[in-house]
Amino acid sequence: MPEPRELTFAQAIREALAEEMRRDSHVCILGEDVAEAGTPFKVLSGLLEEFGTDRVLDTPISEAGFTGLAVGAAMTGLRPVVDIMFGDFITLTMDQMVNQAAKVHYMSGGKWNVPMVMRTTLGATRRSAAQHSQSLHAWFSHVPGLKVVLPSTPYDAKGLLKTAIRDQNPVVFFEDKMMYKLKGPVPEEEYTIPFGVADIKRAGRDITIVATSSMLQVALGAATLLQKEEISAEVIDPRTTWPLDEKALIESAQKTSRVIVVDEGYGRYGVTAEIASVIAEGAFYELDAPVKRMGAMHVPIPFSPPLEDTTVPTENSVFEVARELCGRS
Amino acid sequence: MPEPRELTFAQAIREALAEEMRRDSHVCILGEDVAEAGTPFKVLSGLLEEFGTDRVLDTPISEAGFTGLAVGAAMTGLRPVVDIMFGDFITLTMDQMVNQAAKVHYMSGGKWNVPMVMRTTLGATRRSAAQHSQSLHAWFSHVPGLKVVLPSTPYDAKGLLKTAIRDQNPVVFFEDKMMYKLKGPVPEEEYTIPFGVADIKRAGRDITIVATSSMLQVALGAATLLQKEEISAEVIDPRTTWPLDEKALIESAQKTSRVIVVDEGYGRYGVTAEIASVIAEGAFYELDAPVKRMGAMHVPIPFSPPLEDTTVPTENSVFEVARELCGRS
Amino acid sequence: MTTAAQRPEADSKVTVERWIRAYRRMVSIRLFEEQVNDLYTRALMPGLAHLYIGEEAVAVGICETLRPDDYITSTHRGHGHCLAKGASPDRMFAELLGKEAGYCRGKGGSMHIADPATGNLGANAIVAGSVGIATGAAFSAKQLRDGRVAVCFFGEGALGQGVLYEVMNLAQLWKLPVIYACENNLYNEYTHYSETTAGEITARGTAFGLHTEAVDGQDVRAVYATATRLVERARRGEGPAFLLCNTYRYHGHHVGDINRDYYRSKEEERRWKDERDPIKLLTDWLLGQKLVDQALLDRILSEARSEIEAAVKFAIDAPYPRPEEVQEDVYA
Amino acid sequence: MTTAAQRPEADSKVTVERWIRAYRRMVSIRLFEEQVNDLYTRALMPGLAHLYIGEEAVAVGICETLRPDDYITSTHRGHGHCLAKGASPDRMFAELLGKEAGYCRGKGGSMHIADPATGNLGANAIVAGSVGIATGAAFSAKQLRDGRVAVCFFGEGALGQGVLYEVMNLAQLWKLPVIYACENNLYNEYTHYSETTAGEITARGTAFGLHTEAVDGQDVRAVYATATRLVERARRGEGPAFLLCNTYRYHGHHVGDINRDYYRSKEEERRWKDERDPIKLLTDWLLGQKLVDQALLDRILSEARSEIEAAVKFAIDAPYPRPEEVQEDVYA
Ligand SMILES: Cc1ncc(C[n+]2csc(CCOP(=O)(O)OP(=O)(O)O)c2C)c(N)n1
Ligand SMILES: Cc1ncc(C[n+]2csc(CCOP(=O)(O)OP(=O)(O)O)c2C)c(N)n1
Ligand SMILES: [Mg+2]
Ligand SMILES: [Mg+2]
Repeated sequence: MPEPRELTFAQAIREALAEEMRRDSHVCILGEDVAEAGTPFKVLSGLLEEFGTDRVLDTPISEAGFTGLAVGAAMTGLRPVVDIMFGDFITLTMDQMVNQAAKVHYMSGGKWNVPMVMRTTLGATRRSAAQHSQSLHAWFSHVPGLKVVLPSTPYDAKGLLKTAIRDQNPVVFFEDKMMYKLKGPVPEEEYTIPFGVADIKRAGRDITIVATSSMLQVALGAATLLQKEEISAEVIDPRTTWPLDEKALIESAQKTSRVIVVDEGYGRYGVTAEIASVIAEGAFYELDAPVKRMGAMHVPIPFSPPLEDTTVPTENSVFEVARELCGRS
Repeated sequence: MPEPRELTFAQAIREALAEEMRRDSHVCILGEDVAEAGTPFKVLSGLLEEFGTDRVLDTPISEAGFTGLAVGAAMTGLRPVVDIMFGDFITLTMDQMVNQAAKVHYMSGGKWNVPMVMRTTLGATRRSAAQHSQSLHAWFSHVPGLKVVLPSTPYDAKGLLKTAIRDQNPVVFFEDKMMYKLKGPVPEEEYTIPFGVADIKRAGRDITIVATSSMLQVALGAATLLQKEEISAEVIDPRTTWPLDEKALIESAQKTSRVIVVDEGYGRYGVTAEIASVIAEGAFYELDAPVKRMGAMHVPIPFSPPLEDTTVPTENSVFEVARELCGRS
Repeated sequence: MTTAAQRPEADSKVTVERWIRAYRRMVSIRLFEEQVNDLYTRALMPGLAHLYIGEEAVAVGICETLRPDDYITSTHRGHGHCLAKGASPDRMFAELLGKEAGYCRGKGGSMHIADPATGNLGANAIVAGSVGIATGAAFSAKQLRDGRVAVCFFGEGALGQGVLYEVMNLAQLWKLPVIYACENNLYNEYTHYSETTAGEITARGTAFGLHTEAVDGQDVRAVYATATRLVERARRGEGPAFLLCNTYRYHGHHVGDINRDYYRSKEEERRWKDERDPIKLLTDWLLGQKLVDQALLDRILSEARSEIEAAVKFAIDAPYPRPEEVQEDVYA
Repeated sequence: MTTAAQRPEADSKVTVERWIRAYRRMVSIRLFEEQVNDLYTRALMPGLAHLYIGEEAVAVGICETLRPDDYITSTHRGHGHCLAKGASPDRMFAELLGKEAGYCRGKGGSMHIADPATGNLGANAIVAGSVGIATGAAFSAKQLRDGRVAVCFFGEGALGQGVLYEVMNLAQLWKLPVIYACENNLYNEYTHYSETTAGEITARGTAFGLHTEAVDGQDVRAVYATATRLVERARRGEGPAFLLCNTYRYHGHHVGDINRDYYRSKEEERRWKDERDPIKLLTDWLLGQKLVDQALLDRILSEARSEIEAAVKFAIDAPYPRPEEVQEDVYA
C-alpha cells in the first residue's frame, strides 16, 4: 500500500480552512496580515488567491474590534474565522469573547447563535519574551459558552479545525507556533474529529502522561526514555479542554495508577489543575501516587535563552518526574 | 471590657482607603463614579470630601485606559487604586493587567515597580444577569506577577486592603458585592494582614471546608448544620489565592482527612481546581475521600431568580455534600 | 444641528399616518417604562432597570425608518429601542420579571432583551458592548448583499470605550451599512458627560471618516428625517454614519436612583420635561397643523394604556421557567 | 506640514552644537541597527528585531528637546528611541543577546529595553501597549508637580487600538503633559496603512481636543522645532499634544523580512533612501550652510563606528545570567 501523505501542521490548518471555505461560502477569515502576507507564520498563504479579498480580509490592529465584528457577523449568517496572531493578544478580546460571544446564545434564551472560530497561538522558547510567549488557554476553558481546542498533530489539527468551523458555538483554537513545521500523516480523504474525545497517542501500562498541544511531543519523547527503563508510559491527549473527555482520562489513570499532567500554560490555576482534580477524584481509589502537574514556570517568560529554556517542561524533566513517580531513583 | 466595634464590609474598605490616603499622599483613587457618587455601591462615600478631586478622580467609562494610566502612574511614584465597578469588566483590562502591570518588573530586570491596586467585585444572586454576576478571579490567579486577594469579612477586608496598598506589586482585590452590608468586628487600632496566610474561621475535626470570599458565610452556615449531626467541620479561608498558603490548607486536610473546596467562580478550570490539586497532592496519604469541589454552575448566570438561585453553592448544598463525604446518608 | 423646521422636504415625504404611528409608539414606550418603575417600587420586579423616559423620540424616529429585517443593537437602557423595533410589551414585561414567556425565557432580563423576529440582536449590559455586534451584522449584510442596515444605539458614555473607534474605523474602511446612534442624555450614570468627554462629540465620528450629523433628539420628525437620509445612504452602499442625538433622561440612572440633587438640579429636569418633551412637541405640532384632533390622540393614549396594563398582567400571571432550564441554551 | 524652512525662528534658537549632536545620535542609531542586522544574519542574536533605520530623525529630533528626567515609552521598534534618550549601546547590545549586562539583565530582549536612569519606561511588544503607561507617567508628573513631560512613541498601526483614544481623552480632560508621537512609516507590518486607517490621521488627535501637528519626520530640525513647542506647552500645563511624524523604514518589518516585493516596491524604498534620508538631509544642510566641514562629520562617523563596534564586542563577550535568575524579579 502507498505511503500515507504527510503534511506540516501549518499545511493541515490551511487545508482545513480551504476545504471548509469551498464547502461553505459563509466561511471567511479576518485578521492582521492574513491576506497578502498569509500571516507572519505563512499559515494562510494561498487562501487569498483562491478565495479573494471578500473572504480573506486584512484588518487594522484592532483585536477587540474585529473579534467583536466577528461575533455580530456570526449571529447574522456568516461563519467567521478570526486570526489572533499571538495568544498573548487574546487579552484584548476577552470582553468580546467572554461577555459577548460566550453568552449571546444563553442570554437570548437560545435565540441567537455565534458560530465563530478564533484561531490563535500558544507556546514559548521562540525567544520572543514575555508578551509573545504565553499559553493562556486556561482562561477560555474556564468560561461556559466557549469550546477550547488544542491540537497536537497535523492530523488532529485538520480534523478538529473542520469540526470547529462547523460548530454552532464560539470555538477557540490554539496552535503551538513552534509546531507549524512539524510533519505528520494526513489522509487525502475528508474527515472530521469530534470534540470531547481524548486520543491515546501511545498505549502503556505503568504510568499515564496526559499531554496537550506542544507538550505531546515532549511526553512522547519522555515515554521513549522511560521505555529504556522498562517503564511503559501511556500518553493521552484530551484534544479539547472543553468539552473534556473525563471518562477517558480517568480510565487511563485507573489502569496505570500513576499520572502526570503536562501543559504549557502556567502551572498555577491552569489547565493541569482541572485535569488533575478530575483524575484525583475519579481515580481516587486506584491511584498509587499523587497526580503530578507540570506546566510553565510561574514567571513571565524571559528572553534570554538559558533562562527561557528552564521555564517549560522538557522530555528530560517529564522523564525524571515519571521515574520518581514510579519509584525509581 | 467594651463591645468590639462593628463595621460593615463597605465601611471597612472605606476606612482602609482613608487611613492609607492619610498616611501616604501618593495614594489616589481612579474609577467611574467614585467621586461625588462614591460608587454605585456607595463604598467610597466621603472620600472625595476629605481628599479632594486631585486624589479621588472620576474617569470616563474607559476601563482599559484608566487601568493603563494607573500602571504608568504606579511606575512613576504614585500608588493608584483603580475601581472596576463590576468584576465582569476586568475583561476590558486584561492587556493592561496581564501584559503590562504583571510583567513590567520582570521584563525590566527588576528596575521598574508597579505598586497599584485594582479593586473590583464578584458574586451573583443580585438579579444582574450574565454580564454583571461573574467571579473571574481565577484568571488573575493564573498570572505570575499579580497577587490576588479575596476578603471574606470586614476585618480581613480592612487589613488586607491596607497590605495591598503598601505592596510593591500589582494587587487585584475582589469584593463580594452582596457582602457590603455585612457587619463584623473591626478594632479601632491600626493593623494589617499579611498575604499568603490562611485563616481558620472555625476549627473542626471531621471535615475541612475551604471557602473563599462570598462562600465563607455559606461554609459557616453549612458547618452549623453539620454540627447538629455531630459532624465537626473546620472552615478555612486562604484569603489570598496568590500567594497561596498551601501549608495551612494541607495541614487542615491531613487533620480531617476529608475536604470540600467552595468558591463562587465557575467550577471548571477555576480556583477550586488549583486548591483541590494542591491538597490532593499534599495530603494524598491522609485523605479518606476525594476532594470535592463546589463552584458556580457552568452556565452564564441567568437573570430569572428561580434559575439564578440554583447556580451558586448554598448552605444546604455544601451541607449535603459534606454529609455524604462523611459517609452519612 | 438638524431640526425638522430646516427640512420641510423631509416632512412633505412623510405622511400623517407616520406621525400618528410615532405618537403611539412614543406613548407606549413611556407607559411601559412607567409600569416598570411601578413594578420596581412594588417590589414585583427582580433587580434594577434603566428607564428610557424622555428619550422616546430617538428610538422611534430612527426605527420608524428601518425595515423589519434591519438590525439594531441596544443598551442597558434598551426597552425603548426594543419596543420601537417592534417588540411586544407582554413578552418584554415577562422577561423583566424573569418569566418563561419572556423574550429570553427569563434568562436575560431587562438588559438583555433580544428578538430575531424584529432584527433585535440584543440589548447589552456592557457599555459599548454591542458596537462590535452591530458592525458585524452590517458586515454580514454587505457580504450577503441582502440590503439590510444595522443601527447601533449607545449612550454618550460609550464614547469612553476604545472598541467603538476600532469598529468605526473598520466600518468606514469596508463601507459597512451601519449607523452609530449616540444618545447624549448628558450623563454617564451620575457624572456629567462634559467631565468625561474631551473635544466635540461629532468629531469622534468625522475623525474616522464617517458621515456625521447631529440632531435634536427630542424632535421625532427631525430624528426621522435625518435617520432616513443616513439609512438610505448606507443601504445604497455609501458607508456608515455617526448620528449624535441630543436628548435627556427624566428619571434616575436606574429605578433606584431617586435623590439626584448631588449630580443634577431639579430645575434642569423641569426645563427638559416642560420645554423639550418629545411627546408634547409632536402633539403640539400635530394639533397646531390640524393634522389630528385631540380626541384621536386621547383614544390612542387609552388604547396604549390598556395594552400596557394587559401586558403587565400577562407577565405577572406568567409562570417562571422550570429549574432544569438553567442548564439549557449554554451551547447551541 | 511643518518644515524647518517655514520656521527660521526655530533654527535661530538652536545652536550648531545641537545639530552636530543630532548628527552623531542619528549616525550612532543607524550603525547600531546595522550591527543588529549583522548579528541576526550571523545567527549571534536570539529571536528577531525591528530596525529603526530611516526613522532616526523622529526619535532624535524629539528626544533632543527632552530633559534627562523626562519620560518616554517605546515600541517593538524601539532601539532608536532608547539610544536617543541616552541609553548606551553596549548594554543595549548585551540585552539583545540576552546577557546579564543588558539593561534588563537579559530578561527583556530587543522589545523590552527599559532604563529608569534615562527616563525610559520601556519598549513594548504590544502595539499601543505603552500608551496607558506614558499617560500615567504624565499623570504622576502633574500630581507630583515635578515639571516632567512624557513622550509616547508609537507606530501608525497603533491607531487601530482603541485604548489609544481612551487615554488621549483622559490626557486632554486632565491636561496631562504627554506628547503622543505617531511615527507613520506607511506600514503596519506587511499592510499599507491606507488599508487599515480611515480618515485623516491628524483628525484622530483633534477629535479628542488635543493640540495636533504634523511634521516631516525625515527633517530632524523640523521635528525638533515642532516637538520643542509641544513639549514646552505641555510643561507649562497647557495639556497634551498629538504629533504626526511622517517617515519610512528602510528595512523589513523585522530582520527576517527580506522579500518585500509583495507589499512594497524597491522603487519606493529607493526614493526614500535617495531623496529623504534624514542623515543625508542634515549633512547637506550643515555643509551647505557651512556650519561644519566634511572632516568633522567624518571624524564623528568613525568615532561612532568604533564605539558601536566596541559595544558589540562587549555584548558578545558578556556572560549570560545565572539560571537561578529566572525566578528573580517576578515580584518586587
Ligand atoms: C464596560 C462597562 N463599564 C461600566 C459599566 C457600568 N455602567 C452601566 S451604565 C453606565 C453609564 C452609561 O452611560 P451612557 O453610555 O451615557 O448611557 P445612559 O445610561 O446615559 O443611557 C455605566 C458606567 C458597564 N455597564 N459597562
Ligand atoms: C496588540 C498587538 N497586535 C498585533 C501585534 C503584532 N505586530 C507587531 S508589530 C505590528 C505592526 C505595527 O505597525 P506600526 O504600529 O505601524 O509600527 P511599525 O512596525 O511600522 O514601526 C504588528 C501587527 C502586536 N505586537 N500587538
Ligand atoms: Mg448618557
Ligand atoms: Mg508603521
